[in-house]
Formats: sequence, C-alpha cells, structure tokens
Amino acid sequence: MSVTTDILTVDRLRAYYQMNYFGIEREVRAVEDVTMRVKANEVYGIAGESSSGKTSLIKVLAAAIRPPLRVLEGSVTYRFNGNPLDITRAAEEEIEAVRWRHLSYIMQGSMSVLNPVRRIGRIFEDFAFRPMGLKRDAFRAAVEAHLARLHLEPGVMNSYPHELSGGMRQRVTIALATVCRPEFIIADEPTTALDVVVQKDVLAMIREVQQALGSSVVFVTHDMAVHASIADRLAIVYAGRIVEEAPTRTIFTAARHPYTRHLVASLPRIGDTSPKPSLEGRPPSLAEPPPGCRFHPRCPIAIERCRKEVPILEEWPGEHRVACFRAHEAIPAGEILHLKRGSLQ
Amino acid sequence: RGQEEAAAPPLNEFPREETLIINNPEPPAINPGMFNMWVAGNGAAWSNGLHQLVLDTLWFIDPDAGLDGALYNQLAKERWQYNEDFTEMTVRLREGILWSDGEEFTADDVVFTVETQMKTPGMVWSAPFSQYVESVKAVDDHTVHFTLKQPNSRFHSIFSVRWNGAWIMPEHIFSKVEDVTAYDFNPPVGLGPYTLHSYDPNGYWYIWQKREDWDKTALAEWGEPGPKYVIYRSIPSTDTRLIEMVNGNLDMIHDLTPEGMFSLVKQSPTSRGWFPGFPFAHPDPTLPMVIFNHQNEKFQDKRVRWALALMLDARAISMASYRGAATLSAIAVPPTGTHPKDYHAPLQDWLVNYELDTGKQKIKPYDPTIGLQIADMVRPQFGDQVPTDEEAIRTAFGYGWWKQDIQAATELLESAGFTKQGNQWMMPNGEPFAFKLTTFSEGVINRMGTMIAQQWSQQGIQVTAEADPEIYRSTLPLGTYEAATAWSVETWGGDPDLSFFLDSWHSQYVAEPGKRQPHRNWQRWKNPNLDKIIEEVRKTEFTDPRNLELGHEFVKLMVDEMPVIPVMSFNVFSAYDTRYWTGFPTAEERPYANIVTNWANSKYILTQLKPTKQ
Amino acid sequence: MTRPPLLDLRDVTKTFSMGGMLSRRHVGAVNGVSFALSAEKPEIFTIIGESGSGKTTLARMILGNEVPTSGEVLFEGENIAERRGAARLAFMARVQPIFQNPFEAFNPLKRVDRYLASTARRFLGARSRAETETPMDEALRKVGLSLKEVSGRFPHELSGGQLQRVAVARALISKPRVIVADEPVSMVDASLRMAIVNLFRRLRDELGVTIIYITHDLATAYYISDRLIIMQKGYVVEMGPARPILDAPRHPYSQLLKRSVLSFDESGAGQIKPSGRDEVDLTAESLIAGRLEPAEDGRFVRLSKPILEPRQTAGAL
Amino acid sequence: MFSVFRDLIRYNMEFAVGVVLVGAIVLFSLLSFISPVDPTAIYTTIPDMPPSAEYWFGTNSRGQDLFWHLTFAFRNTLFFGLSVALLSRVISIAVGLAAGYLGGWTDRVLMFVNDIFVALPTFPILVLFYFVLRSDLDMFKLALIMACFGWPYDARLIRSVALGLKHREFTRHAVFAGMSPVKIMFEEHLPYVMPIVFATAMANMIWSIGLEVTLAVLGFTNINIPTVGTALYWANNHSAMVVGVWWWIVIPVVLIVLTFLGLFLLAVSMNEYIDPRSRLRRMGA
Amino acid sequence: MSTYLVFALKRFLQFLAVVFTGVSASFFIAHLSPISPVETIIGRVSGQSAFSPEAVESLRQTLTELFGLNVPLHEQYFNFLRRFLVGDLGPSLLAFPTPAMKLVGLALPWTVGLLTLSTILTWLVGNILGGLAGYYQNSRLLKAFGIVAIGVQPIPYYIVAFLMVIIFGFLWPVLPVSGGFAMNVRPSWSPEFVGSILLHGILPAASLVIVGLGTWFLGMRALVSNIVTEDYVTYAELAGVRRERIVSSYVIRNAMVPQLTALAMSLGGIFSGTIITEQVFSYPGLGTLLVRAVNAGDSAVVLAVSCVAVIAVATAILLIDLIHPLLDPRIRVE
Ligand SMILES: Nc1ncnc2c1ncn2[C@@H]1O[C@H](COP(=O)(O)OP(=O)(O)OP(=O)(O)O)[C@@H](O)[C@H]1O
Ligand SMILES: Nc1ncnc2c1ncn2[C@@H]1O[C@H](COP(=O)(O)OP(=O)(O)OP(=O)(O)O)[C@@H](O)[C@H]1O
Ligand SMILES: [Mg+2]
Ligand SMILES: [Mg+2]
Repeated sequence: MSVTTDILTVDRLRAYYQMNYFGIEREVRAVEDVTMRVKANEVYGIAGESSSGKTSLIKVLAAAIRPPLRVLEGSVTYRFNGNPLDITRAAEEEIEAVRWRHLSYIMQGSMSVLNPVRRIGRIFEDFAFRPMGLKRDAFRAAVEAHLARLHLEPGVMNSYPHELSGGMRQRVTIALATVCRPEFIIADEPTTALDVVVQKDVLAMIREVQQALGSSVVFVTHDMAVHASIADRLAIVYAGRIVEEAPTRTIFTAARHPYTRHLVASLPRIGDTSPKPSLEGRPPSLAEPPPGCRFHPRCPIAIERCRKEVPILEEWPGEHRVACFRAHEAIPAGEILHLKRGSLQ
Repeated sequence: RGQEEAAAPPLNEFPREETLIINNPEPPAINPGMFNMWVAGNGAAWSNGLHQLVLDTLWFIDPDAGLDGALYNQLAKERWQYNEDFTEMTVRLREGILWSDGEEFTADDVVFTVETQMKTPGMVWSAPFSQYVESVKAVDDHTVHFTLKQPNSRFHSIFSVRWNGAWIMPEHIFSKVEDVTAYDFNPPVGLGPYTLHSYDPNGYWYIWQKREDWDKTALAEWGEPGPKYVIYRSIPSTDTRLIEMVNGNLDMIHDLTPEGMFSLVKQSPTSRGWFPGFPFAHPDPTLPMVIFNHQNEKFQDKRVRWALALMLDARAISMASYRGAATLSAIAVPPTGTHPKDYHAPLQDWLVNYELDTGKQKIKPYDPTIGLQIADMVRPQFGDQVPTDEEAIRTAFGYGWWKQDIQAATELLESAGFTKQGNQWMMPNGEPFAFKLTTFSEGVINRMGTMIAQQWSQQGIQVTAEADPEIYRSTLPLGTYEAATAWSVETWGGDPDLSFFLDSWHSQYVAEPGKRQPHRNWQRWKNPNLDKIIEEVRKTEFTDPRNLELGHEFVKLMVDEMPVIPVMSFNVFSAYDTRYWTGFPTAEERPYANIVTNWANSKYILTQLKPTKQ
Repeated sequence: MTRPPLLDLRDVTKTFSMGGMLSRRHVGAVNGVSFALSAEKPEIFTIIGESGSGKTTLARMILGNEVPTSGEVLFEGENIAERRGAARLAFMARVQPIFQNPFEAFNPLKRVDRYLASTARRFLGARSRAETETPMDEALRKVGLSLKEVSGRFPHELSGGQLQRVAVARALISKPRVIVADEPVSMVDASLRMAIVNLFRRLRDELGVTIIYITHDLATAYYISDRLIIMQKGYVVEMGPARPILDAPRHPYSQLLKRSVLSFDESGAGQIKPSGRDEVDLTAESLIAGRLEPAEDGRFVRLSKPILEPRQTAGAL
Repeated sequence: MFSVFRDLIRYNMEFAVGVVLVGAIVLFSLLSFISPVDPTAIYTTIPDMPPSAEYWFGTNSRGQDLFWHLTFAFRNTLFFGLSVALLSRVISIAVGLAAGYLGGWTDRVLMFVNDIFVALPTFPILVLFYFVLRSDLDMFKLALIMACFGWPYDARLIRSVALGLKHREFTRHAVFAGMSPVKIMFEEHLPYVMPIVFATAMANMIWSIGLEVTLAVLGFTNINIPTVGTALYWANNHSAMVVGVWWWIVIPVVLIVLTFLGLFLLAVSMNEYIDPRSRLRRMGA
Repeated sequence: MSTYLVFALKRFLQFLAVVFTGVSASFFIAHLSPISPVETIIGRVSGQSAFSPEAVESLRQTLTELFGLNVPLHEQYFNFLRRFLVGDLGPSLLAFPTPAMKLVGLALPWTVGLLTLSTILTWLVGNILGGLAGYYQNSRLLKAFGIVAIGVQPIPYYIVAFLMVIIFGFLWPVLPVSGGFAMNVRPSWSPEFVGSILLHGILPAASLVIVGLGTWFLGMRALVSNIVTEDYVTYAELAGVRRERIVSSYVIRNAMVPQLTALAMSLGGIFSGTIITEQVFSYPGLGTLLVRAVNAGDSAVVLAVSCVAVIAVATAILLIDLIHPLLDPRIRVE
C-alpha cells in the first residue's frame, strides 16, 4: 500500500469575503485558486506575509466558514477511514461527526481561545468528553496522561486560563486539539509571540505528538525558521495564492519563485553579518488585487507578461510547484535581492 | 384572637348582604395599629370607621337636614345649658349607655376626658380645654358641670360633631394607662355600635363588627344599624374606586373626579350620587372662593375687587371646574345643607335689587338665571339627567351669580385710577396690573383657579395660576400670596350659625405681614362692622334666631366689600351603590345625612340601610 | 571624562507586589541592573531575555514611566524619576519609545498624522501649520515615507511596516538622543522585519541616535547590535559586545537561548528537539548565587561556578 | 459631512427610518412655535372630542386641542430629556475618563463621590427641590437636578473601559507624542466610549422622562408646563382611562414610543458610523 | 494579612464613609423641606373642627417643642448623629412617638418582597431571552421580542401599571387590583394567606416585569453579541461543543459579571420602594410611606427611608466589589 495516501485534497478552491452593506458590494479575495494535497503523517507548512490569506485558507480547511467568508468554487475533501468528505458541501452533522475525533484545529491567537471564566479541566470536558466516549475517571486519567506528554502538570486542570503563562496556555491549546488523537490537525500560528525557548519546546512537542499519533498537520506561520524546523513540505502564499510549494529543504535551498527567494534570503542568522535586504512596497489589497501575477508590483524581475497574465502553479521535479513565468530562467540572487532596494539603503 | 381562628379563616366570613364596604378617602393609615385619636399627630387614622362607628360625643350637627333636624343629642340627653353670661355650662347625659366592653358610660368619663387633656399638652383638645375651662365636675353620674374662664357662648361646639369633635375617652381604660400619649388604644373601646373586627397591618382596610349590645349606644335612638360588618377601604386611586364599585366591591365612594362620576352612573345602573341626576355631587359646607390678600396693596380698593368679580363668567368657571356640576353661590355662605333655605332664598330679592355704583352708572350686577343657563348648557350632553324644575335647578346649580359685565368692571377700575394701555390694565402707580393666583395642585379647585386666571388675563390683567401643594399649610397662613383660590368660609351646614368660621375673622386675630395668620381669616381682612357682628354673635346663644339676622348682616357686608369672591360650594362626587343596600340619603327625597364617607356624621346612614337580599 | 554618560543605570531594581486574590507575592521584575550608554558614541544596545524577564519593565524605567524601587536611572547625569513638568517634557523630547505592535500603537479611530503633529507642536513648539508640517515631513522622509503619503490616513489604511516606520518617524521629530524600542519587530512578519531593523541601523549611523533594542529574536540582535545584555528573572546574566557573546555565550541561560534558536540547516528534516531547559538550573537562587563578573572580550557573566569554556555549539548558524 | 449623511440615508435603512421618526417628532414639537393656541389656556374648544379632521389628535377634557397642546408637551419633554442626557453624559464622561485614566487618588475620590450619588435616594431630593422651587422649577432646572443623578452608573461603565484603554499601547504612544492627559482622555479615549455614551444616553433619556412622568403624575412638578408627564397628570386627573378619552393617553404614549424607536435606530447606525473599523468591515478594505 | 483582607478592609472603610456622607446628606435633605410637620398636624386636628386661634397657637408651640424643632438645625444634626450611631432614627413626626424605623419596618417586607421577586424574575427572564437573542441572532421570534422590548421600554411605567388594572380589574376582572392580601384572611403562614399574597402580587409584579424586561433584554443582547465574536466561543463551536453548553457556560457566563453587578445595584435600589406601583395597586410599601412622609414634612420618616436606602445601596456596592474577584477569576485586587 502506498505510504503517500492523500488525507486532504484541496481542489481549485476559491473563497472570498463577500460583503454587502450600505448597498455596496465588496469582495476580499482571500483564497484564490488553491490546489493542494496533504499526505498522511506529514507536516504541511503554509507561509506568507501578514494578511496574505493564510488564516482564511485555514478556516476553510477547518470547516470554520462563517459569513462573510464564502466558498465560491472548488472542493476540500478529507479522507478519514477511507471515506471522502467534502466539507464545502457536507451537511453540518457530517462535519460535526468528524470534528475533534478526526479533525482538530488550533486557532490563531490561541491566547484568547480559552474561556477565561472556565477551569481548564472543564474546558477539556466540554471539548473532548463526548468525542472520546470514556467514563469520567478514565477520561480524566487520559487527559492527565496527555497533559503529561506536553510537560504539563495535572494541576493545570484546576487552573483558570489567566493563571497560566503564555507558553502553558499554548501547550494547553495544543493538548486540547490533540487529546482525541485526531488524524488531522490544523494549527494557525500556534507559537507566535512565545519566547524562543518556549517556542522550541512547543514545536518539539507538536512534532512529537504528530509522530506519535501519525497525524497530519497543516501548520501556518509567517516565521520561516519555524517552518524550517517542523514542516515536511511548505507552501508559500502570496496575496491569496500559493506561489510555490515544495519540500521544506527545497524551499530553503532551491526556491524558484522570486518572492520565496527573497523571503529566504532576508532571514538573519546568528553568525551572518551580511546586509539583509527588505522587501519594499505594500502588500497588495485583496479587495482590489493587482492584475496578472499578484506579486508583480513588488517583483524586481517582473516582465510585461506578469502584469497581464496569471501564472499557473507548474509542476517541477521533486514535488515542487511554482507559479512564475520566469521560474525557468536562471536569475542570479543579486538581481532579485538588490535590484529594487528599499529607500533606506 | 385564638390561634385556630387565625390558622383557618373562614373564606366567606363577610357575607355581602351583611357587609357594607365604604371608601375611606384617606391614604392608608401610616400607623395602622394606633387608635388613640386623642393624641395629636400620632398617626391614628380617623376616617377608617373609628370616629364614624366607634367613638361618640355629646352632640352632632349634620351638614344636611338630619333625621329629625340637623342637631342631634347624642350622648347628651338634651341641649347644652349655659348660665346667663355664658360662664358655665351644664350637660345632662343619657343613661344606660355602655362602653363596648360593657362598662357603663358616666359623667366621670366626660370629666376625665376634659381633665386629662387639660393636664396633658399635645393632645388634640388640650389647648381649647385649657383655654376655656376653669373647672369641670360631675354633678352626679349623668350630669356634668363646666365652669369657664371667660364668657363663651359656643363652648358646646367643642363637643358638637360637624366633621369631628372632642370624643369622650373611656375613663376606666385610660386611667390605668401610665402615659396617655403613648398608648395605642388597641383594640379601641367605644360608645358607638361597632367594634373592631380586624384591620390590615398595612393600614389599607379596617373591618368593624356590630355590637351585640348595639341598643346600649346613643345611636340606637335612630334605629338599628343595618350592616353586621362595615369595611373601610383606603383606595388612593380614584379610578380604582370606580372600578371596585362597578365590580361590586365597594358600596360607598367618598369622591371621584367629575368625569369619573359621569362615567360611573353610565356604567353601573345601581350607582348614583347625591343628586339623582346632574350634577350628582354633594355640596360640602365649604365655599371655594377667590381670596385676596388684604395686606397686598393691589387689593385695597373695593372697586378693584368688585371689578375683578364682574370680569368673571361663572358659567365658564362652572364648566371648567365641575363640567357644569357646580353649585354656585354669590354670597359668602355655602349653598348647602339648610343654608339655601336660611340665606340664599331669603336674600335673593335683596341681591336682585342690589345696586353697584361704578362711578359712571349704577348697575344691578346680580343675575338670578345663571344656574338655569348652566342647566341649559349641560342638557345637550346629559339630557334628562338634568333637572328641569326651576326649584330643583336652584338647589343643584345655585341661586344665581354676578353677571359678567366688562363695561362695569372697566368703569370701576378707571374710577379707582387704573388705566388701560392696549390690552393691559395699568395700576394707578403706572405699573401693569399683574398678580399670581395661587391655587390647589389638583382637582376642581385647581381647574377653577386656572379658569379664573385665564378670564382675568383675557381682560388685560396678567394673572398666572400657580399650583401650590402647600397652600393650606404655609402659603395662606403665612400670607405669601397675592390672591388665591381656596376657602376661608366653612359652616355647620345644618345650622345657620356662622361662628364656626366667623369668630376667627375678628380683627383681633389678624397677623402682621410676614407673621403666621391663625386659621381661616386667610384674607387678613379687617373691618369694624365685621368686628361688631362677631362680637354680637359671641353674646348670642347658638339657637337664638338673632344669629340668623346677624348672618344676613354679615352676608350683606361681604357683598358690599367683596373682600373675597365667593364662587360655589365644594362639591364632592360621592357615590353609592344600591346593589346590596338601600336607604341611602338622597338630595331630592331624604337629604337626611351627609353621604361623604369621612364625616363622622355619616354613621346615621347605617341606621337607615336595608339589605336588598341579592 | 567630564561628560556624564548619556544614560546611566545604577543598580536598578523594581519590585512589584502582585495581588492574587488571597495572597500577595513580590515579584522582582528587575534586579540590580547597571549599565551605561556613552554620550559620545551612538550604539544599538540590545536587551534580550525570556518572556517576563523584566525587559519591558526596564524599558519603562528608562522612559521614566516607572520609578525604580531602588537604584537610579540617570539621563545625562540627572535622575529621570525626579523630572517633573517642563523637565519631564524636555526629557521626553530626548528619549522616545517605539512600541511592539504597530497596529496597537496608533489609535485605530484616529488619523495617524495627529501623533506626528502633536509631537511637533509640543516638543518643537511649532505653532503654524508650516512649522508643524516641515519637521513632520522631514522625519517621515528619514524613514522613506512622506507626509503626503501619510496625512489623513487611518491606521488600517497603512501596512504594518508603514505604521512602524511612521512610529519611528514620530519618535524622530523631537531629535531624540535615545530611542527605546520594545520588541519592535515581534509582531511583524518576516518580510517587514528587516525593513525596520535596517532602519535602526541607519538611524544609528546617519542620525547618531542611540537605540535600546529589546527583543527575543537573537538573529536580528546579532545582525544589528553593538552591545547587549541578556536578562533572566530580572537579573542580567551576561552583558557585553553583542557578537562575541552570541557567538559563544557563557552563562547557561544564554547558552540555552542560543540553543533554542531554530536552525535553518536541517530544514525539512523535522528533527526538532526540545530546548533542554530542564537541564539548566534557571531558579532565582542560582542566579542570586552568582555575581556579574568581568570576563574576556569585555563581557560580564553571572556565574556561581568558575567561568567555563564556551561550549561548542553546532556549526555556524 | 453632508455626503455622509446622504449615504447613510440612502444605504442604511435603520438610519433612514430613525431620521424620519426623530425628524417627524422634532418637527412636530417645533410646530409649537407657530401654535395658534396658548398651551395653558383651558376650555378653548369643546372638550372630549375624539380625533377627527378638525382636531387631529382630538381634544381633552380640559377643552384643549391635543395636537397643539402636545406640540408644546413634546418640545418641553424632548428638551428636558436631551438636556438631562447631555448634561449627565458630560459629567459621566468627564468623571469616568478621568477616574479611569488618571487613577490613584483622583479615581478614589471620584468613585467615592460616585458611590454617594448612587446611594442617595433620588425621589425625596427631587420632591424637595419641587417644594422649595415650586413654580420656579422650570424644565431646565429640573433637568439640571436630574442630570446630577443620572451620571454615576454610566460613569462607572465608562471608567471600566477607560481603565482598559489606559494600558493600551496607543495611550503610551500618545503620552510620548506630548499629548496632555486632557487631550488623551477627550481625543484618544472618548471615541472608544462613544458607543456606550450613545447607548446610555438613550437609557438615560428614558429614565429621565420616566421619572418626570412619575413626578408629574404624583403632582410633584410644575403642572402648568405642558410636558408628556403633565399631559398624563391631567389625563389621570380627569379619569381619562376609565372615562374613555383614550386618545389623551394613547397619542402621547405612541409618540413617545416612536421617538425612542427613532432614537434607538439612530444610535445603532451612529455607532457604526463613529467606528471607522466597522465602516472598514463593511467596506471590506 | 492577606491581600484580600486588606482590600476588603479598605473597601469597608470607604463603605462607612459613603454611608456617613449619604446619611448626612439625607438628613439635610429631609430637614430642608419647607413643609412643616407641625402645620400638617394642626391642619388635621383643627381644620375640621371649631378651634380658636389661641388654641391653635398653643398646640403649635407644644408640638414644635415635642418634635425638637425649636433647636437650630446643626444641633438637630448632632442629635441625629448621636442617635444614628445606636441605630435610633427617632420618632416619626406623623405618628409621634412611634419610632420612624417601626413604620419603615412595617412597609419594608412588602416592598422588599415584591421588588426582590420581580427584579430577580425580570433579571432572569430578561437575561435568558437577551442571551438567546444575542446568540441566535437570526431567530425571528427573538428579533420580534427585541422590537417589542425597545417599543415597551419608553412607555411610562404609570401607563403600563394602569393598563394592567384596567385590563385585569375592569375589562376582564380576574385578578385583585388593590391591596397586599384579601381581607378575609389573617396574616399567618397559612396557605390561604400566602396564596392571597401571591395572587395580589401578580399584577404589581407583572407590571414591573414588563417594564423592566426590556432593559435587561437589550443589555444582555448587546453584551452577548459582543461575546459571541470572541475567539473562545468560535473555538468551542468549531470543536463541536454542545450548543446549550456554549450558550450557558461560554456566552452567558461571561456576560454574567456586568449583569450581576447591575442586579446588585438594582436590588440595592429597591429600598426606596416603587411609588407608582404602590399608588396604582394600593400596594403596601415604602413608596407610599415615603410620599406621605414627604408630603407631610415628616422628616424623621423621610430620613429613615433615605437611610435604609443609602445603607442598602452602599452595601450592594460593597458586596459587588467584594465578590467581584470571586465572580471573575481574572480580576486582580490592586
Ligand atoms: N471577517 C473578515 N471580513 C472581511 N475581511 C476579512 C475578514 N477576515 C479577514 N479578512 C481579510 O482577508 C484577508 C486575509 O486575511 P487572513 O486573516 O486570512 O490573513 P493571514 O494571512 O492569516 O494574516 P496574519 O498573518 O496576519 O494572520 C485580509 O485582507 C483581511 O483583511
Ligand atoms: N504593573 C505590573 N504589576 C505587577 N507585575 C508586573 C507589572 N509589570 C510587569 N510585571 C511583572 O514583572 C515581570 C517582568 O515583566 P516584563 O513585562 O518587564 O517582562 P518582559 O521581559 O518584557 O516580558 P515579555 O517578553 O513577555 O514582554 C513579570 O513577571 C511581570 O508579570
Ligand atoms: Mg492569520
Ligand atoms: Mg515585554
């Protein structure tokens, strides 16, 4: 049997925020033509700058679609126990049935996802008691065991969220999302704003849990270093589109898309004192995205074609996909990084 | 009361055919368990049945005709007897009267009542007794002798109930009480035919039960009281009173709004007022009027006062205040009780021929047809509810009033040195003629004041009506007003004697400006002729026919001087329901008693009531 | 030297009493911190430390927002805490902050230029429109923006990077000597981060502004700072020239920090290990036990045990 | 400004309906200035006429044309309600923001005063003023007195918001931008509390008008001033409810309800207008 | 000493200060009234009888001395403070020498009973409906209820109360419209008496509930519609937590703190009585007592009612502040 069964298949997904107030209709095209697959037992990273639509995509994947967000096109199909489930079309009960048991979600801003007036233990009961279907004592024991795996003492069960440090809360949220041993975990920036030491611990734990459970994880963050350490494959999102997707190593060493290359090159490292470029210009508005390649206004190597046509995500060898008309050309790093230098330098 | 009884109260305890439910107009008792009403200001309720049904005193004078004349000998066997110079009074008491606890009523009770209050300041009658009484003694068990400090021909009035009077205290109870002023007298022991059955701890209702030995009370002379139980209910909202009567939960209402009364008789065929038809209301022996402050220089000139009177249109005032249901009076005696017979009818001719010199001409200002005109005005709305018989109209709407005569008023004002600039009257000193008319904060007197102010304003005098809830407590006594609508005339109603209010009008009592004026002469009017009348009244025995002559003199003096502008009687929209009881007094056939439920006299009604056996 | 240091912290300590519901704890947020910034040579002075190690508290004391429990903070020889009224205003003109979250630093209901205008009016005494706008525009140009781009716009109409640059421009209007930047890039995504960090470097080099840069990002610290201190539980555990320390940290905590920095070398290998904090004695007792002692290359290290050989960390990061 | 207004009317139903309702009531009360009748005059028309072509709102038992009479009543009541709301808003904003932002002793003293005002029983005080001032008690003075009692609870609310704002970064930023505390409170923080201010202003108006009605019905206001309260007082005084002169009561009550519905809709849409973020949310930028 | 105790002690001292100031203010409010209780009594005893001017004057002097009104105001104030400290508010002037507190004590149970019940009922129903309306924002029924609530809110309470009387006492007379209990039952703990009290309480309570409901409903709805946008609610929904649990423990529980605070305040406020309710339904209680005392210039009773109200509200505020940290685990005592 194949090791690379796809547990999630996203096909030509388009999801917009559609609003109609004051008689004026506005759209924010947050997810545009996204096609991707997540295999069993892998960590799939999604990177991209702020408001590039990462969370929006994740919301669709997690079946957390609330107005004004609407799926206009495409499908999101999970395959739990071999049964396909397209959550963009499935009934609420069907989705309800897989939640937490198979599919769990760590929301962005996990500092605020815990009910401030409820003890952690009660939150666990609310979330996991039914899906786990254990007796109360057994349930408690299971939860405590799981907390221990995340280096949390049983005592946190009696604490209120505010009594825990940021790192502990983060870990509790992760415990909450993984206690039912789901096959699929969606995590949206679970380590942002943690200090490096804690962050490393949390990441290590997510990885550990993932491997212990054999789950798949979709992991979103704009911190490339985090992706470098945890993701097996990485998708780079720019203005609502995936512009490049490849195994993590490839992204860091052999990226083809100018945006990705820029991103990787600008990462400061200890011991490296060479000047780092910064990407100039404003991120595009998703309400009025630029025509053609959405990166072209900031792209140092943009050509006329980029302004008009939308590059499609082309397959490259080695599970690599890139959406750039100039991906085939061998463009030196210097050109990409220094041509359009910011006004500072 | 036994525990068992309290635990299981019989739910049909007050059979409707044995129970009379009366509206107590007072707000709920503030101190519900207090029955010692001899102490001033202890919060004891009076109109809850206590002074109507339980307490008793020597004489009663009804504001209406009475069962056999308005003057009743109640605990006294006969009228008062004064000596020649009114320095002594002897009273002979009824025999065989029992207190509700079985003790016999004797002269000692009367002596005790007077002596206790004399030596205990702060009791209701402490001050009058101390002022008048030198000594009191029981001559025998049923004779009391008073020695007075100075001559006083009206001393007996203290023991004569008009609304209320000096009630006799049970000596056998109070003599055992250490501090009379702190004693709650609960349950009350009385001389009336009822005793306390139960009461609301919140003071909303009191239930009284007929004594087995009711025939051992003074009231027995007038018959057996009909109802076994009498309930006095305090219902502050007049609309709720109406609703409760329509629902059959109330037999007598103390007062409604005029509109409420019209609505009640429309909705409930068994309900009616004093008059069978329009104007329904019972005229109280009080006289709403315009009171001028005679210490205000604006009203010194009687021509001005007369001019103001002639500017008024009594029909509009009657319509505005009572929707036409007013009983007008041009003279300073209320058109109620026996007064029309004693004053209004005899003086009608004098009034018709009364001449007024305006300075330019002589006019006859009196219009005897005003009442008829008002009857005609309300007839379209009330149809045959309005009497057609001229005599009936006179009783109901009044004998007449001053005709509105702007021309004469103008002449009077001009002769007094006033001038008219545009539509504004200017006073002789050149300032605009403007003043405030203080009036009640609600009810018909407020409506009357508003209308009067409006009429004067239309004639070019800037008059604004000011509603004043403190009118009787501070504004009138302190003289902090210019003109007011209220009353300073109150009479016995059933007797032509005017001493009830008149004595206090003597100039000896008029206070300096800024000082507090003793009761009743709110206008602070001084007149030597008036003093002469008063001084003669003081020397005239109450029942002496000379009193009536003096009364006529007073009335004429008041017309000449116009120190106040009498308007009408204070009509109370009392209603009663004949669904369960009949025999209530009526204006047309048996005006034997005042139906206004908070008067102590209303107890005579009970002796006339018969159940309808519904 | 006659000239006092620009900024001189002398044994600064700050203790908070935290009221829990039923108990009261005393938290030593900052414990006996001393360092001085030279008035002659502008530098980027970095403060690194774990969450809750007192970095912000220290910054607030430098800004005069918080009064030290003991010790003193001198700015140009004068105690900051004692400045009131006009003196305080003059101080604020010379020492300006930049905040962590560019979106939070501007009132979302107000236009961004009002902060610039207010600064110009209060610290430069500008009256007329021209007087206010000229320094505003100048400052904005220093950060690569212009008044035209910014004026009349609400925060949500600007990108995070732009906002953070406006914030820097705002701080520059009064021509400060010191800018205190508390985690100015932690909320900003990778592509913007370098823009701001580069800006700091230029401020130091071209405008001679001394920058106190607070972060837990060791990589950017390495990239721009001249000197740094590493804090833990309110104590300085290591202090000195930036790059030598980061290349070879001495204190166990500094070493832990460095070890925790995520590496790009094994990207995609998915071989992330726990930080190993359990192996390091991070209790306050162990910190109090040590004293900040000078070591080679001008650094100071707090160690209770004899100074160890720098532990060899894997490869060049 | 005008274009904003036009857009709001055009695209925001709530705002449009609110403007129409409130506008109609305001217009109605402004008619009092051209009223052909004196509101204090009684028996100028036939009493108790039901609404008709001649008397749109009927006539009351005092012989007044209710339409014109109510124009005065609404003018006075609206003026009164708005004055109380406005004055007490000013106090509650000032106290709430100052206590929240300045903190320390200022906070303690202000909250102490606040507690006292909450604790003092309003009714005897209002009645006392009535007895002392009597016919000098015009609508403005009454508004002034009530405003003194209408602020404490809302001030507490505003304070709690201000407490949170105090620690927000933009407040610290403002301090270092040289803004004075007053400026920070009234320019930076005030917009944040505006939704509360609007919501509580409504509640406050309802409270004050309700209290005015209560006082009037009990006869503790200057009943010569036509207001909704005194209209009900007189209606009660003439047993209008049981007599069947329903229009005397129903019409003012309906008008009052419409006024507040209108105000409510305006408050809802104004809150959205004030907050540029929600405008943003709507426009989706 | 623990922080909480220190805090509680400080809070208690503030409470004492508030009570002292409030009570002192009440004293002057009660005594500045131009209405003279002496004149009230004189009017009552002499108004309807033939009293000579001399007798009236003599009675006036006696009463003025008896009531202690012949000493300067500041002396009266210090006398009052001395007595207040031992819990004595002096004799009522309208029911002399019955202690003012005894009169208050008679009326208090009714007021407190009626108001506590209706306030709590209103609070519960209003909050539950408001909470549901805030959570299920698309429910037609709850939307309609919201519109009704907004419409009913501005109707003067007097009108609502009176309509109840007209409807249930007149047009369709099924419920008693006046009094606290029927006349043929005697106060005891018998089922008849309790039943009668409940029956008589229906209309007054219903009128209060109708008028009060809207405020709670709208307040709660606004609170909840803010809370439902919080991450923790969304997250719980995404985790498939049961709806009832979300509504109760996530949404309403978080809205509870401000609403409980407001409840405590309004419960503190009930000690001033409901004047209109009592007037319209002839219901016993403090409101009527207060109006009568004010009208009669009975400063002692006005003062007693005011003191009870001041202490009640101050206690309510104190209690809120004291239990606030217990209700909201996030609150820190500073
Ligand atoms: N509820 C919403 N209504 C309208 N627009 C929205 C909504 N939520 C997000 N957006 C818009 O959609 C776009 C993508 O937002 P999204 O949150 O997906 O970005 P992101 O990549 O997750 O950013 P970040 O790194 O800041 O979390 C942004 O322009 C944002 O303004
Ligand atoms: N106002 C305060 N009251 C009580 N304790 C405080 C206060 N401010 C800070 N603290 C405590 O002081 C310690 C240091 O806090 P500080 O904010 O200075 O840390 P930090 O290094 O800036 O952390 P972070 O990296 O999370 O911003 C923490 O334990 C914090 O809880
Ligand atoms: Mg996101
Ligand atoms: Mg910090």
